Amino acid sequence: MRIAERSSALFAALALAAGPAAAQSQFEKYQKMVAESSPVELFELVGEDLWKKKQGPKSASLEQCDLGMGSGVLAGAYARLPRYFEDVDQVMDLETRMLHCMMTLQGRSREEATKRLFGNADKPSEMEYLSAYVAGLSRGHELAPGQSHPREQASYELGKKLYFVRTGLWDFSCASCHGEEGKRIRMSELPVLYKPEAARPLMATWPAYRVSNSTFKTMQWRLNNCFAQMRTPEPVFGSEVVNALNMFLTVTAKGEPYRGPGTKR
Amino acid sequence: MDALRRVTLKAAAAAGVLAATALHPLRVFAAGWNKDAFQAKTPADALKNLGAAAPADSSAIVIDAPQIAENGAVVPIEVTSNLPSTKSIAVLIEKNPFPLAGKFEFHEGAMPFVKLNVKMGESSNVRVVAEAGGKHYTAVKEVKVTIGGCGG
Amino acid sequence: MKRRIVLATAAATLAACASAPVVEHSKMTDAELAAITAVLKRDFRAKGQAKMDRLEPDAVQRACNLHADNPPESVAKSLEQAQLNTIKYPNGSLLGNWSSGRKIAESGRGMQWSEKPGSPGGGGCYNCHQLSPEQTSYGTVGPSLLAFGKTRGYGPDMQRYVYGKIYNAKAYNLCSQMPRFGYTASLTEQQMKDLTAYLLDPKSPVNK
Amino acid sequence: MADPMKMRATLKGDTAEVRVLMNHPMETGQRKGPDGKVVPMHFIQNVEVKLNGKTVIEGQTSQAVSRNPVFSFRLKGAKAGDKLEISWLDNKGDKNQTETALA
Repeated sequence: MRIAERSSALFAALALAAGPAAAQSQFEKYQKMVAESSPVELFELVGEDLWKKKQGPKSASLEQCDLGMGSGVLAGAYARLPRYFEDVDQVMDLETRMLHCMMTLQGRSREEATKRLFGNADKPSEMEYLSAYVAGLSRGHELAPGQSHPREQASYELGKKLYFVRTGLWDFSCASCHGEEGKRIRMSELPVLYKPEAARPLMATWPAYRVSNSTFKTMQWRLNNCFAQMRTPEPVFGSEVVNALNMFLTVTAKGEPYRGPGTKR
Repeated sequence: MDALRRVTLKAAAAAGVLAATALHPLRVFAAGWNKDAFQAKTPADALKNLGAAAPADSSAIVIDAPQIAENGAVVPIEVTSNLPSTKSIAVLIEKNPFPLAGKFEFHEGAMPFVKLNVKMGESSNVRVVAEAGGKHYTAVKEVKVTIGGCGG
Repeated sequence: MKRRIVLATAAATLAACASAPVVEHSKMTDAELAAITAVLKRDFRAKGQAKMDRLEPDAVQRACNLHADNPPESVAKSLEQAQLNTIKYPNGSLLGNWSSGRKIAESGRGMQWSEKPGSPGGGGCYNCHQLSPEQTSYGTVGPSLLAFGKTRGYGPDMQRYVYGKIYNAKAYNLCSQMPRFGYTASLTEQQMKDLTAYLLDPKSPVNK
Repeated sequence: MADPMKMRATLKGDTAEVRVLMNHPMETGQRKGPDGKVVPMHFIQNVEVKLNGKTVIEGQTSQAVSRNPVFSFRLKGAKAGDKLEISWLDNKGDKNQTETALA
């Protein structure tokens, strides 16, 4: 079916049938085909090996890592993050929690474990592989980040403010680009991420294999790279700011069945 | 990943064990690699080297590809030939520096179908050439490659 | 406005279990902005050329944040005048080379923590604007600038406006989403002249 | 760790839809690495699909195939329990293979 030939009635019918989450896009077919023939599973496979690999001074694997549903429970765990963890009195997203497990279970130093968080196509990072594996085990689970604890609510509120605050050398906020319906950067459509209909399909498919990098990218990377584009200094990995933005986006997307790791431009 | 095995011939070659193929029944890739066709710089040259210099247009070849690609690094292309007894399918990206992207031969038990991801340097026609009944047939589909993102 | 809030609240209450709360870009108090700034400063680190002073809100960022990008007329006017005063016009012609300008308009690089200080950056103009008909991959965050000079004129006043707008967009529209390329030294004088030519040289493809 | 490769085959009636994922850089020889030097060409040239030991598809590929290649093929007359093997060979002589039984 040619996009240009679609009647608006058909457009509307499709949009209704697929629910509000499926915004129509000229790249819809491209995105669908790319997702269908994605190498993303390769990253899940390596991630599984790394999850089970004994590492660090304690020569331990991450298999006993508690991602919020109990030690070693992975099914659906990603879909319930970020959430509050009593043992550290902190809201954590997947990557922040995995770093915590590397330090506690494996006895690794923060410095060593964060040395190379973001990889590249030639050498993806451990965190990227692990994120692919753990996120993949939440496929089919509805996004349900923690919202009951006051710290979780505070994290959401902070994220919401951060989304709109203009900062950095070029005066941008998240909303500078992701603030108005129907806008594009170059030919990329910009989802208005404080609205559920836009946040849902997006958060259901991150982390993701990113075609333009030819490798797997995590949610912390996504936010880190947005700040790079905003010309700010660099956000600290696992910091409250990054977790709060992740919390804000995930709460906005809540209820959407997770279907990642996805594949992106 | 238990079923996964990786055989590296490089090491064997470096050690001077050039008879590796004799020790190992590695002549599995009987088709070889059509160097002349793959190194051709124009679609016409590539077709000539494929022995398909003047293919006839055919609507029995179905190319499914996005009209617009958000990134040229990955452009998914799906090809089905409905020509009876299709022997092979070749995919050419006409504007790429080396147009021929792949050629697939189908033996008994395989359907004349292939889906692959290709790189496209710019907007281009995707040309498919199928061989059936000793003749060559062709179909074309245009894919527009765009620039996306902040480019920083 | 009141009605809208009531409706939004009702919707949020009804759908509380299933969907996310309704979010709006709202105004901020001084204390809230101070708290957010403190959190940013705590959670970010200077890296490469991206120093921590980039997180310090100046008068423009402050006004736009406090008023959700919609400051009262009086505030906007006086701050716009102050921004106008920051613009340094070069001596002589404001028109550089449109062909160099095209490359600058295409490039989205520059001023990031990963980039070498002083490495040539771009204006990223195509990220948000349509300019020349020959470039079909253009963004739509900003208005189309197609045939800019042809439709608006090529005269000295227009040249001054374009150069000034690139130098400091906030002088003309306080909470514009466009960066202040000259004010932040993100583009050089020559680069801004080249961009001005890209928009205002009759020979530029923008005006074809 | 060995480079991963994965095959997924689904049987619908007597047609098997086969998807194979390969880990490979597919270097074009035109890209510059972080050191500024051109990364040499490195790409898969041959892909072969075997059903119960018999070659059914022989593919020849160029550097234009995307990094981490994914191919889909269709086999007819296949049945549960059939053995499917896929292998590749690149221009440097590296090779890899994976196999699965149709289910």
